[in-house]
Amino acid sequence: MAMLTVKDLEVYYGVIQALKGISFEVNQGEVIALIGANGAGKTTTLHTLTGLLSSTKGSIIFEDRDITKVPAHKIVEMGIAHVPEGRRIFAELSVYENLMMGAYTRKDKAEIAGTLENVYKRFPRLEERKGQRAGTLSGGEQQMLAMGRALMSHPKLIVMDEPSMGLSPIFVNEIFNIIEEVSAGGTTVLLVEQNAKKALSIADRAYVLETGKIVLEGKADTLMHDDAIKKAYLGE
Amino acid sequence: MSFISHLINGISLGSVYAIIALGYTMVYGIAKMLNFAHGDVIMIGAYVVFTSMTGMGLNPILSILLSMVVCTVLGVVIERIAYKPLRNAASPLAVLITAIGISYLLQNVALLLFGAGAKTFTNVVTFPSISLAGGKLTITGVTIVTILACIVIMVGLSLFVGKTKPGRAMQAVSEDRGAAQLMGVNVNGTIALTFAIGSALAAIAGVLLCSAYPSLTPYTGAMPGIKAFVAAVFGGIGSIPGAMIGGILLGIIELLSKAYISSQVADAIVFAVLIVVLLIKPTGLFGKNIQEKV
Amino acid sequence: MTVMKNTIKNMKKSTKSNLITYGMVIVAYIIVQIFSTTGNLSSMMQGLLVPLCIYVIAAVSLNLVVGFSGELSLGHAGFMCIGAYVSAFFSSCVGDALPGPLRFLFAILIGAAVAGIFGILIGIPVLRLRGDYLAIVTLAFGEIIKNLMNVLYIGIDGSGLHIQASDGGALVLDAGGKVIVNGALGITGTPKDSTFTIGVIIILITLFIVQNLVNSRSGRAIMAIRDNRIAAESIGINITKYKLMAFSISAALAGVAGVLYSHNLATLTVKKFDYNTSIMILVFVVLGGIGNIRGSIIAAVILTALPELLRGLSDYRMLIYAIVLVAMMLFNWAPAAISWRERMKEKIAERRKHQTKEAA
Amino acid sequence: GNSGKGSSSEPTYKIGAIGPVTGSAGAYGEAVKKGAQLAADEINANGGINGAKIEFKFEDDENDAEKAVNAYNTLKDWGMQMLMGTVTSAPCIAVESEAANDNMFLLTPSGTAVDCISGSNAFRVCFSDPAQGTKSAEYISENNIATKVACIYDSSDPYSSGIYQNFAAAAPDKGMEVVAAEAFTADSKTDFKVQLQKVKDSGAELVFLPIYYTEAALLLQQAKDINFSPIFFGCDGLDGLLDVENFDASLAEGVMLLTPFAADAEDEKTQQFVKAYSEKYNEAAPIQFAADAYDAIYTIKAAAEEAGTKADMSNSDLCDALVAAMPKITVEGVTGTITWAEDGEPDKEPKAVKIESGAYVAL
Amino acid sequence: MAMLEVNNLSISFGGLHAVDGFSMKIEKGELYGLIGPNGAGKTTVFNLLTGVYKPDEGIVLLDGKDITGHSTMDINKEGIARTFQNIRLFKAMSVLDNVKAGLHNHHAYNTLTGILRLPKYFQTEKEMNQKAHEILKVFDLDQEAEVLASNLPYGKQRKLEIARALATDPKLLLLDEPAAGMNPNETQELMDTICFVQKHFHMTILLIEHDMKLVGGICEELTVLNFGQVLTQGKTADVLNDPVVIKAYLGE
Ligand SMILES: Nc1ncnc2c1ncn2[C@@H]1O[C@H](COP(=O)(O)OP(=O)(O)OP(=O)(O)O)[C@@H](O)[C@H]1O
Ligand SMILES: Nc1ncnc2c1ncn2[C@@H]1O[C@H](COP(=O)(O)OP(=O)(O)OP(=O)(O)O)[C@@H](O)[C@H]1O
Ligand SMILES: [Mg+2]
Ligand SMILES: [Mg+2]
Repeated sequence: MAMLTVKDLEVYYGVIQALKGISFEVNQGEVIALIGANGAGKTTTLHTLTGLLSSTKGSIIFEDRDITKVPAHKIVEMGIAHVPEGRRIFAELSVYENLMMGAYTRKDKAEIAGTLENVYKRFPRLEERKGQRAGTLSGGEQQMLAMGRALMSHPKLIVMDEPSMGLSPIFVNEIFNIIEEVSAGGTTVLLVEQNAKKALSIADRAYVLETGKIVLEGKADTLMHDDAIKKAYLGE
Repeated sequence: MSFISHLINGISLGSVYAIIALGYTMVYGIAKMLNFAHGDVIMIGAYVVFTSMTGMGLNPILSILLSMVVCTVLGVVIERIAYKPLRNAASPLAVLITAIGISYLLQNVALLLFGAGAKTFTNVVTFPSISLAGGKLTITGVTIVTILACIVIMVGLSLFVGKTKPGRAMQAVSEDRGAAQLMGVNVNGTIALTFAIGSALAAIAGVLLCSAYPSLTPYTGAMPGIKAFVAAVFGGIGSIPGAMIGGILLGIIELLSKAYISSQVADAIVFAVLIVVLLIKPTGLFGKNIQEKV
Repeated sequence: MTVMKNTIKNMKKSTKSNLITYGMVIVAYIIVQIFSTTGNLSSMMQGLLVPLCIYVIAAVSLNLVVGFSGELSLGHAGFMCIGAYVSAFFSSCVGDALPGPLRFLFAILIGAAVAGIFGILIGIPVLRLRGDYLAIVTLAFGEIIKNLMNVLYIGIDGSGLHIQASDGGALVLDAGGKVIVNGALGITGTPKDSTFTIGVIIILITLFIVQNLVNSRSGRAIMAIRDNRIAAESIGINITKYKLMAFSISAALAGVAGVLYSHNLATLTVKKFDYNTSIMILVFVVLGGIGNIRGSIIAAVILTALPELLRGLSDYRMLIYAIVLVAMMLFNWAPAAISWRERMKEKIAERRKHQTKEAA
Repeated sequence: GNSGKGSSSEPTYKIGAIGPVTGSAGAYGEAVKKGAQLAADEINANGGINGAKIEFKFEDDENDAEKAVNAYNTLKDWGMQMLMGTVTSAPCIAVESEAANDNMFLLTPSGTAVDCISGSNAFRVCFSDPAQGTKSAEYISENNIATKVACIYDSSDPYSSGIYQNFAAAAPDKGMEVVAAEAFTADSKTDFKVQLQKVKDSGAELVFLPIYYTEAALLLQQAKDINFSPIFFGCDGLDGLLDVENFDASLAEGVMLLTPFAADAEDEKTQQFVKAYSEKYNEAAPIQFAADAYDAIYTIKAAAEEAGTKADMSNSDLCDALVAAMPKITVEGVTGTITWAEDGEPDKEPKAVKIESGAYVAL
Repeated sequence: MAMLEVNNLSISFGGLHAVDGFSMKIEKGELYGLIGPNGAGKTTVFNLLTGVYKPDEGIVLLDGKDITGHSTMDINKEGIARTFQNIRLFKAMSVLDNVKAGLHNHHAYNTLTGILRLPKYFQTEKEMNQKAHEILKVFDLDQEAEVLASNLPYGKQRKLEIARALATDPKLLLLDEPAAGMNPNETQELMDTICFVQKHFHMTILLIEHDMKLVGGICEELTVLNFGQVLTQGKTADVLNDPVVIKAYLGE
């Protein structure tokens, strides 16, 4: 049984249908990439997964539990963390307070402190700026914070919406290293990326989304060499 | 000497504004809504105390506790029925208008239940007055209790919001509800809790308001509600110490302008001072002057 | 016929919507006139006509600030107050020296101008503030105006105007002089020049001004500032100028509503223009849909008439009114209600499609 | 206008009334409504007016001129033939102007502003602002109660500031010095400490309070708090003070008021009225407003009987008849023995009462 | 004379020197890139150039004219237009109206003309519509002219922002990470569009970008910023091969 099973998901914005029945699976320990053009429905998929949007049809099963109708905060408690599109950091809170919000569902203070140290090690800039109001961070710094904050919950599954957006090339590499590390640490990863090449290079499997439907799926290295994919998403 | 006496009177009036403003600012800061019905919850709270004391013969402490329970339930129910459905409305003004509707509703319910006539509230504060300067200056027991209550509530709320987990949840909710959910915060629960606390404070405010100014009608809460709103903004929206300082300053300015300028245009002076202060400090006395990062 | 259909089809959506609004007002006017001339209009409705016009104008003008400029103003009644007082003062002074219609025309212009000037004076400092801070300052201005008017005494006699603040007793007038503004007692005996027809004409003018403004270069600038101040600045839009423009035009129109008010009743007291009235007008705007002019009109009409229509409920009248208000707000604004309505609309449309298909 | 076509059976007199029963002046309209209803019921039980029953209908005006006119029009649609109202001054002026147009008989129980009865169709039961202000000044000086006086009044209220103005104008002529005049407004009518302090510092022996009892109840408490105990002197608005639920009557000890009505007056009429009112509405005692309204309905009865009207007359005919009859009648009311001048002003003896041990004592 | 000349520009927030002695020169018609690590101060430079922040020190000359410390509005009128790293559209307005708002100062008629619908109103509005459609076509947005800006997908919102900036008819166009959130194909398309704008409108363009394919592909010259200071400046190829830049910014 997969860790996460999404079946026939349909989502509407008012009368506009954004997802037209998509199904996919994520297995324990995998890194799954979700790629697709602008407006394909990637963000919508992730939002529905973590309960920020509700679906009109279909089901989401996480670790044998149906979470289709479970409210977002409960889903987080069950061990899914979300790095949202557009960062959504708490602008008025300090960097440190933002990170602590990430650990909201956790109780053990010592464990939290350990994770915090880990996050600071991965993102030294955040430690430097721990007292700064998060809203005044630069774009890339905010992206790091969003990532760090999600890691603070020590999730079983982490879903990321374009984590490399706005990062410098050197840091894009770094972020993918971090994702690999996170995965190696036992966390399952569902990754939405525009940088499809990078995403496929670290993913085990991938799904391709087009206008609300999954049009292709397969092993990441197979897809990486698929001509259609190369042409449409890798810019080759 | 008369200046000091006016000052003391100003503080006692201001402390009443302050205690209302604290509840106001609580809801205002977290749920990001102007709860225009807050003053009317205060009025309902005062009626509960009045009826349970004079009608049912309950003792003051029990009456106040009963009133807090009633107000808390009322606040949460109002939130659930009238405000929650509008939480994701296209404009934040929608819920403001609904709050006005609720305000009318509460006033008219009170009118039907208790009649339009004024009732004299029994002062439940038995704390003695303090005399200074050979009896020339008196600070009434109600004032002392109100100020103490203000300080306790202010410190309590600040600690609660700043240091506890539900408090942190409130801060997160106030900034970005969606992101707060992603942190595992129960947004509905947090907002309900905010209203519960705000309404319980309204009950206390109602008791102290009516102990200081013991006249109770269905409209008792309306004007203090507006004044408390002014005080909250004066002190800086959402700032808990700001609400208290704003309230007390408002009371002092009101009484000093009555005393030294003109009692006829005191209201105008109070508002003029408010405007001047906001023009100098556009986010209130304690408001964070936040520049948008571009 | 087909030509006309085509022109209508090719018209811009906004133009079409504007025409519908004018049409709605005119049709309502005609219907009322028919009822009125055939003697089928109750006294209550007859008496309500001018107030309806007043609140429609007030709501449409406030919508310019709240809906298009995006600022929350809680002091709109203050501008009505200025318009009402200035014009009533003018009409009382002039008395019968001018023929009625001319006097009223001047009263309207003076009311609009003075309220507009106050709009600018108040707007200059106030518009630097944002959001709720701005709201509170507009509320404060409304209250200041109210408070000052309460202690204003003006008399007129052979030797001219006598102005006295705070004590009417100190107003010493020659024999034959009269007190025009009498503190809290306000102004009494203003000529009743307001009529439904004039009210409707002013509504149409208001609509003309507001709708044309909104659909013009200046209107775009005003809305751009509302949507994103920093971006608006970055494309060279003068923030202060356009905010002030919206604010003062809105104030002037509110002033006209005030003129209609003061020339409709035999008495004018300042109590009417407190924050409750400002909030009431805001209620019209929000209930009708922020930025939706036609909605403002409909909401103003419904909410003004509703308490009168509910009189049969005697003691429960205002209670029911409050409940209806909350219910309407929920129905109009709750996202759940909105999507429910959309689904219903679609269902009905589908059914209709079916029927036409079957019929064919 | 509408005439009293009446129902299918026998014709009735349709008397409309207007006043605030919601909003912050609600208590006054409430009292008027009850007092008038009581009178109407009594009259009906005793055979009505000229053999026809009274139909009484009360409409709320929220103490707002515009709403009052709406209420007036609603009553017209109902078929009102005579208007008892309105309760408060500013709305009354607006309604009077409409009523004068329709030639509708108007009798206000409690509208004190001069302009409330500017038309020939309008009369009142209470004293006007000038009458109350001037009579108070006269009474104080004639009885040598004080020479240094101060006023505290509500500058946002037409009633209060109207009386104050007339009092302040009359006082110097009567040998009194107004040493302080302090105001409050509807927006800040809970805290009077500054005003009281200033009045205290001015050395006033008497404080004139042309305000309503609701505010007075608070004011007296605060005066006690600052140990200020001059003579407090009020007008008819102060009546009702002792009936505020749970009010500590000792605070009102020594308060004087010039009012035509006192609920514990000894005369039979008053006693009967108070008893009937208390029984009907389960309340301690009626206030001034209720008494004025009670008298108003009986006044209409008296005038109608004097003129020999019929219930099926049009409002205009009724108005003419009643207006002609008014100066001729004398009403022995609970607010005194009243006669009317042609201009609509009542003539009756103000009673000065003093509160002693929680009761009114006639002076 | 250079189109833009910046000398010794500095600003600090609290103790943080976000931009520290920054200087550069851009020639007319050039396509210039500003790159650097996250938090280096690139966006802050844009904010200083456009008057959002007032510099603590330094001078900005546009076409030889000193515009240091002028207001954002005036700077736009002088000829600098920009886009924002976090998109700032007029969300409740249509795509067309967004662009027409950009035309505000170049196709003017006064408010009264607008209210009274004088002939000049119709004439100017017609011109505006034509011009706006022309610009929208460049960005392939003319089909969506009546769509609300907020309903556009992310990538198109970015394009619309550029279109709006362009509508103000600037001498210098500042683009803050225009390709963020676009996939390689969309980025390629955007590159073509930017080049087209440069050629067709004879535009001088300064852009911030982290996508090296875009920077390497279209920028003629680069400045690299690090910790608020200039690390290197020069021809694109040279800069991108500079070991210092590789170490601080590019990696590998
Ligand atoms: N709030 C909304 N209201 C209406 N339509 C929306 C809304 N949000 C998204 N959409 C539409 O739903 C579709 C899917 O959008 P979504 O944001 O999921 O795409 P995406 O794949 O994440 O794209 P991107 O790469 O731009 O982030 C798009 O056509 C978009 O225009
Ligand atoms: N208003 C401010 N208050 C405090 N610090 C600020 C403010 N604005 C920017 N900073 C800081 O200045 C530095 C430069 O920020 P800037 O946004 O210019 O970076 P950037 O080069 O655009 O980075 P990115 O590529 O990540 O967008 C950052 O460290 C940021 O945290
Ligand atoms: Mg997305
Ligand atoms: Mg940046």
